[in-house]
Amino acid sequence: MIPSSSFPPVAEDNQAISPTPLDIVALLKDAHHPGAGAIVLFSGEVRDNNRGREVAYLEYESHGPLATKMMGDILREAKEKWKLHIALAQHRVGKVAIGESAVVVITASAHRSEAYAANRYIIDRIKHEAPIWKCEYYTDGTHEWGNNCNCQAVTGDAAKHIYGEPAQPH
Amino acid sequence: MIPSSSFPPVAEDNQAISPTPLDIVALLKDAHHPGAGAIVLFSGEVRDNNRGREVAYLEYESHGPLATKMMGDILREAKEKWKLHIALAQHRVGKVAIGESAVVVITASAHRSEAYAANRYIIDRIKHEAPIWKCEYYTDGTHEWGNNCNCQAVTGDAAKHIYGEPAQPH
Amino acid sequence: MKIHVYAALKEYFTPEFELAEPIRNTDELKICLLAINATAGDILKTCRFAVEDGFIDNEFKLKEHDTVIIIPPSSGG
Amino acid sequence: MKIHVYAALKEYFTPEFELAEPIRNTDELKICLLAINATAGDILKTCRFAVEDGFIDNEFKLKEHDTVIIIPPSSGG
Repeated sequence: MIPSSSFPPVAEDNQAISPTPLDIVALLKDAHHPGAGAIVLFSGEVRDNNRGREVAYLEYESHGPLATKMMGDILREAKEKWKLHIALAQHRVGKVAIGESAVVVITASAHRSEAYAANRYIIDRIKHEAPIWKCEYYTDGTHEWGNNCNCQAVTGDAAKHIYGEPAQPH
Repeated sequence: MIPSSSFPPVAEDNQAISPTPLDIVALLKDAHHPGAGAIVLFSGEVRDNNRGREVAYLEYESHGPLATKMMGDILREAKEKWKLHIALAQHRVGKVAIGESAVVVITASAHRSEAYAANRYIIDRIKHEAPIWKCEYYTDGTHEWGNNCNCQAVTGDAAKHIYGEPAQPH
Repeated sequence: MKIHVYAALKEYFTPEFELAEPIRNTDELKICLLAINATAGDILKTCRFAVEDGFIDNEFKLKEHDTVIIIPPSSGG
Repeated sequence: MKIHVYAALKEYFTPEFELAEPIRNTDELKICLLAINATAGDILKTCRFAVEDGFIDNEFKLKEHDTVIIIPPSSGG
């Protein structure tokens, strides 16, 4: 395994990759800034179903040092781009139960447009680019790696991704 | 004052207009659903400055029954449009200190696009349409009502608003 | 007719007052309000009106015992 | 050369193993990997490669004592 010292630490003083439950409530509690009029928190949580199958739990695996480095780079870039007061992200690894948080992103900016846009940008890049993988364990006892990023089928390049657009109403 | 019984209660079992501090941490703690893969929380907090002036604190006033009714309508509409599992909003009234939350919106949906889009839709409509008003008290002892919705100058109709677009990077 | 005003409107009118004149619609109400404070013209143009269960426009027939809520623009931003 | 694989790739290869062959770039590495498991062709096409401090492409000159990380697509969704 590559020693984590090969990668510079993340900008924020948070643990990017966590083997223990994410304390999103504590993170929110601390995420305030006198210049920030808008705080946006995203929590990606484990659903009890996916593509028609009943999910028992998920298991996430990561390349810790590389994921930490990439998440730090993404946060630094977003902070600069949108002039954020706060930008942090944590991703859980290991077994994650239904309703638990697998990933959390918090952004804070003077006005709300920036906090929303940056938050979405950060989670989209983490989900598509960071070396973090999901294995779904189903209630029927089977499991499957995947539902992974499939952008390459469109872009023709494993390093080129297509990010989310705002959802239109149903 | 119009009795609150004139207006039907909000869909969600929360107090839409609160004279006491918003407990956004407790609201987030409760906002989970086994079918929701995405939770988005927005907190609008009081900044220490606005349009170049040092702000001491804000004071919000509302027409409680009408604001409660409108927030309930907005939440119900968003829940239906984006198939949300959770949609709630609370707005503080009275004196709100720097760094305190003046308004919170939480949305939860199967996938993240819907939770982000609905969250933004709800806060934009509350800010533009609900009868809730802000008075800024400055450190120099003066105060001013306003920084209010000015959409009418463009739309020519006090009931027609222009909502926010996603922010582009700086 | 009872009138309730909010926020910045309180710098032009007392928060709650009564009008004895017969007022049939919001246009007539605006004329009465301007007779009380002629400087309120600009802000009144930006306001909405409500009676009990919702917003009203000039088509709404006001009655003597209505309580009219005058609503300046929301906090916005 | 040491090879570390992750996630779905572990259904094709052991998580960590060594290759004794002289391998100069990622194209040659892919050929070696397919010699071990010919069914890995499709998934390998979607993978990225990394050495220590970042991702590499086929221009990167691999050395005998490098540890190569093979990275399938991220969790996405």
